[in-house]
Amino acid sequence: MKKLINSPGEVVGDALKGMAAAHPSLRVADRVVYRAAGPRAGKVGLVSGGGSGHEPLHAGFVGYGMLDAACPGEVFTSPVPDQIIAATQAVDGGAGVLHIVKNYTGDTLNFELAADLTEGVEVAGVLVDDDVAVQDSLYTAGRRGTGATLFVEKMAGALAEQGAPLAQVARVAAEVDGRSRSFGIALTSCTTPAAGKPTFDLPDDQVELGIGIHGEPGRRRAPHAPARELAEVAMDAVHHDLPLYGDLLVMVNGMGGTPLIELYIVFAEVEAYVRAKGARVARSLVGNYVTSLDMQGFSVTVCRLDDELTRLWDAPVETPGLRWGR
Amino acid sequence: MKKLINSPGEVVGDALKGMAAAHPSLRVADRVVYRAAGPRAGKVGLVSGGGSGHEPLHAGFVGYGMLDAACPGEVFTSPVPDQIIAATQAVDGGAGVLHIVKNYTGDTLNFELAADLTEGVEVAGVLVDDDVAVQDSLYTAGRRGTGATLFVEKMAGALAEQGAPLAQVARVAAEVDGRSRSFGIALTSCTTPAAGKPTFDLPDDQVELGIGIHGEPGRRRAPHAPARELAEVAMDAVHHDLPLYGDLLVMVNGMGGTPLIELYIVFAEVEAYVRAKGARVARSLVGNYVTSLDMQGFSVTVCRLDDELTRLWDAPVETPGLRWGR
Amino acid sequence: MGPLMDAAFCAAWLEAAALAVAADRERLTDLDAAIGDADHGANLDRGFSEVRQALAAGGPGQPLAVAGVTLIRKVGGASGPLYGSLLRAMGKALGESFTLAGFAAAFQAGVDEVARLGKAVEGDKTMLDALGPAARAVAGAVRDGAEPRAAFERAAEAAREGALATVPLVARKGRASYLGERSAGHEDPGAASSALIVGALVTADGEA
Amino acid sequence: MGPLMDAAFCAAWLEAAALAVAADRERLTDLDAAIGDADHGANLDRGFSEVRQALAAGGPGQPLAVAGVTLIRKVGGASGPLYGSLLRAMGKALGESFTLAGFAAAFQAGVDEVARLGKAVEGDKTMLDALGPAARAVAGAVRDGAEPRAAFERAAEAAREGALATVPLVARKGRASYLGERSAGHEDPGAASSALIVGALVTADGEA
Ligand SMILES: Nc1ncnc2c1ncn2[C@@H]1O[C@H](COP(=O)(O)OP(=O)(O)O)[C@@H](O)[C@H]1O
Ligand SMILES: Nc1ncnc2c1ncn2[C@@H]1O[C@H](COP(=O)(O)OP(=O)(O)O)[C@@H](O)[C@H]1O
Ligand SMILES: [Mg+2]
Ligand SMILES: [Mg+2]
Ligand SMILES: [Mg+2]
Ligand SMILES: [Mg+2]
Repeated sequence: MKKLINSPGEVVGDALKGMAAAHPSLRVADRVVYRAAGPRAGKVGLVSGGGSGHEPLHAGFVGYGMLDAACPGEVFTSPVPDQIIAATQAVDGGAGVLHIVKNYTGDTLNFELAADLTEGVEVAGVLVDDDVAVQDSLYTAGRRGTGATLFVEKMAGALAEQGAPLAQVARVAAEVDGRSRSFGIALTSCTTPAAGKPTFDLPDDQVELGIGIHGEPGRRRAPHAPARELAEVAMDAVHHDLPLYGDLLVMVNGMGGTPLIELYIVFAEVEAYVRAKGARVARSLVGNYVTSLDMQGFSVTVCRLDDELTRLWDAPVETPGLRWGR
Repeated sequence: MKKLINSPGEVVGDALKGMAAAHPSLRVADRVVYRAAGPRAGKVGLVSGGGSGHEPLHAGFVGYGMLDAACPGEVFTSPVPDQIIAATQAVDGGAGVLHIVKNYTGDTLNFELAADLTEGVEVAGVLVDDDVAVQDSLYTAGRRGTGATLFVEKMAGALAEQGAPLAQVARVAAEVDGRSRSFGIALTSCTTPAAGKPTFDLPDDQVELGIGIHGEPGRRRAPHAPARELAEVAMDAVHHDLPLYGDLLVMVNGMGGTPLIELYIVFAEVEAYVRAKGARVARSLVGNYVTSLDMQGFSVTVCRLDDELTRLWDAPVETPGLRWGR
Repeated sequence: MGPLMDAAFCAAWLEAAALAVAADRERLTDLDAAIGDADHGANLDRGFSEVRQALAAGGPGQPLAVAGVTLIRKVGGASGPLYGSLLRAMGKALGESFTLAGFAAAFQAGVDEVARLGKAVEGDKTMLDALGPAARAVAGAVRDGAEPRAAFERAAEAAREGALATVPLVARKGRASYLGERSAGHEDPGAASSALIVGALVTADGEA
Repeated sequence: MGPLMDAAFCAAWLEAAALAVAADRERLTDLDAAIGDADHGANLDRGFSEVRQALAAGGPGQPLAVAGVTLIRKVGGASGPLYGSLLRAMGKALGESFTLAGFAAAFQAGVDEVARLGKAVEGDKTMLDALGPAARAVAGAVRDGAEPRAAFERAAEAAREGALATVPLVARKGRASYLGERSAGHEDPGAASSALIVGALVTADGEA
């Protein structure tokens, strides 16, 4: 394993040190990343979190118009309740706090425990579960939360910034999730610092279809194919679940080890696919946003926009990972 | 080779299609990327370019406050004069055009040929040569241009946006280059689409010190080491050439395949190094900005700021790759 | 009614469990790599190291309750709150000293808590597939009037068998469920760690 | 004074050079991978394909001049303008028909243009290390009153030797110079492609 780290046990702590040093707009305390400016009275607070290794998610989305705090766990390990409790209490501006939780057993358990144990703060939660690679049924853990998390954090964050009450922020957050779907494809595995070797072996002529963001293998393997065909596999999966029409927000997201030039190539194919379906890419994002350490591959996330969501997406945001309008 | 491409020969064209589709603020024509808004009368035009494979450099830096046009060549191959001539003529707003050229034989030759052949436009040039891994002497090709290119494009772009005349924009561009130094370290080689295999083999316990941004091997190999030690090697090389004091702009840049979490770890070490020298990281940038396809590794670029340069750095910029203040 | 057991036994059990987890850390992570996210060994090893420190610090409280709270507070992931709740529920049910029957009831209460939190049942290919049979084995031993040693041996055996029995199953809970049919053919990492932790009862009993 | 040569010969030379470059495309890229950026074969192959198209399109102008402009306009990188300028300078110096002496002078003029543009001298471990000796070999053959065939064979030999002689050199120009001492021990890719292109003179003469 070759990584730019000091030691596997220090990865998260060292990275947070770097984040704090790089971004005066952030404050890091006890493994929680806050806006340095602190909570704003009357504004709903937004707290998210999850395992580390998905950077810039979540800590990179702390700032004006998005999160108030992020709770990073160890690599691929959800945070512990103490972090979430501290964050929730610290960001409450009197209007309550929304927990944005990706649907994984570990994340839901730890956020639920924290919500139960947080005193004196009104807490609502939204569960992000956009990954169509996973079957959703009563008898499974349900769909994973992946790329749509960024959409939820952005749009709910914009609404909170505008002074909306907790119930409304939570409703819109759930609506964004409900209108969003994702599908991911890996060219390589990632290597966790703790394991020191790739989570799975993938022959040089194969790809994993339907991967998550933790190096979990996908639903099946397939021969490697041109970008056009891989984009089609991903978009077919999305379209099958959420028929594409109207105005869409589309993210082509790198898994951490894929260079931007390749993501643009995928985006060109995705955009052509959307057009062929008679829909329109009204807003887009291309880059490494919801990553899986050094994995090579991409995911595509689509959200069906309406006027309100478009306005929330366009609203100013000022975070290390996403910034416009200020 | 596993890449998200359609075929090696189509990489640059397909990626440009994706860029155009993703960014309505850009217009792509005949392998030149322009601001969709076109030239502004009386403003100095900024044209840069070079081989592809360094995304977001250069095309991702076209927009308000930075470049007016970028000329992407084939992967790791400088653009041809036709592109540069077309770009130069198109972006001239009557105040002349600055060519920002990284110091490589291919880039300088093609930009010089283009400047000679461009009629009716006043053209000035700045050569970026910040890489301290390369010895600068009369008897070599001179230092490579790497990370400082972004600094030059940003600060010269801000000055041009403010209406400064060509000579002054060129002077500040050269000054930014003169105050900037870089050093890069690779953990892995990159793989060019045309070659289809890694440019060099690097054993699992070795790193390349002093690499460039084209998969050129570095000056020497060394055993892989903790991030702290690698950061020190890079910073020693910079400090040896440009003693660190005062306010610095520091970029910790990923080579394309390195995830953000690792770059933050490196940044923490770099910041500590700077502080230990009695200098200060006044502004910073952490991310994949001047890349080398899928290479894993990092480079660090330092620029000694003064008040004017700080103001130019802070000035609003609105490009796909760098955005703040609007 | 078996003979009386005490808090020191609980501490010895946790110690033995910590050693067993540390020794098999890599195997557990490898199992998790196959159908999860390659952190189970690291998670539990980190958690049980914290448990040892917490117990060494020697605060008040039933060791299992201390361990449970520590795992909940320090591990994260799915296994942190689940194992933490298992042990916390057991610690709550047990006092300074208790009988084997009391232990059996506490164990079952802990397992029920895991099932409740995880919304899982046996057969879902989780730690429950080792913990459930183990708890029933202790209860059975109590009914048979067995000594703790024999009860723990039966529990360890049941947990090991339960863990191995997860191999052909298709996971319905946890990360492994994302793999669908591909999760079959692999042992569940949480079931494997449960077998280690239950097995540590035997080691602890030998030492006590 | 040798016999008269013509534009058709130049076209045949370019055709032979294109075939030689295409055949050795991978070797040239591998040489460039060792001390450069792994694109020399791709660059030249792309360039000479464009040259063949441009010549097939059959516009006016000396084939070498057409080829030179095409390489300058289509290749990019260091080798595009350098080879392009070599051929353009030769094309400018040559008319519809010319003698071997004329060819030798034109060749030298082209090589001088490469040296001027590249600010390089022989010994810098560049294409000049093959082109320079080759141009002198043709001139020497003219002085000796040799036939074109013999002249080209001597040039090809000189270029091959010049290319091989770059192996021990430390590069002072181009990307390979960034490697410092580490550039020694590798053949310069541009010198290797120059040997191919000069060698194509012999093939072309055989066909003409
Ligand atoms: N809903 C659940 N109910 C019971 N056990 C579960 C559940 N989800 C996961 N587990 C157990 O947790 C184990 C994984 O633990 P670990 O790898 O530490 O956490 P994570 O899955 O968050 O990475 C699984 O092997 C399984 O035994
Ligand atoms: N300054 C120079 N003068 C002469 N030849 C040069 C010079 N710089 C580079 N070359 C030649 O160009 C070759 C590299 O060409 P190529 O790989 O196509 O371009 P690039 O170096 O831009 O990738 C080198 O092997 C060398 O022979
Ligand atoms: Mg985990
Ligand atoms: Mg090149
Ligand atoms: Mg796990
Ligand atoms: Mg090259």
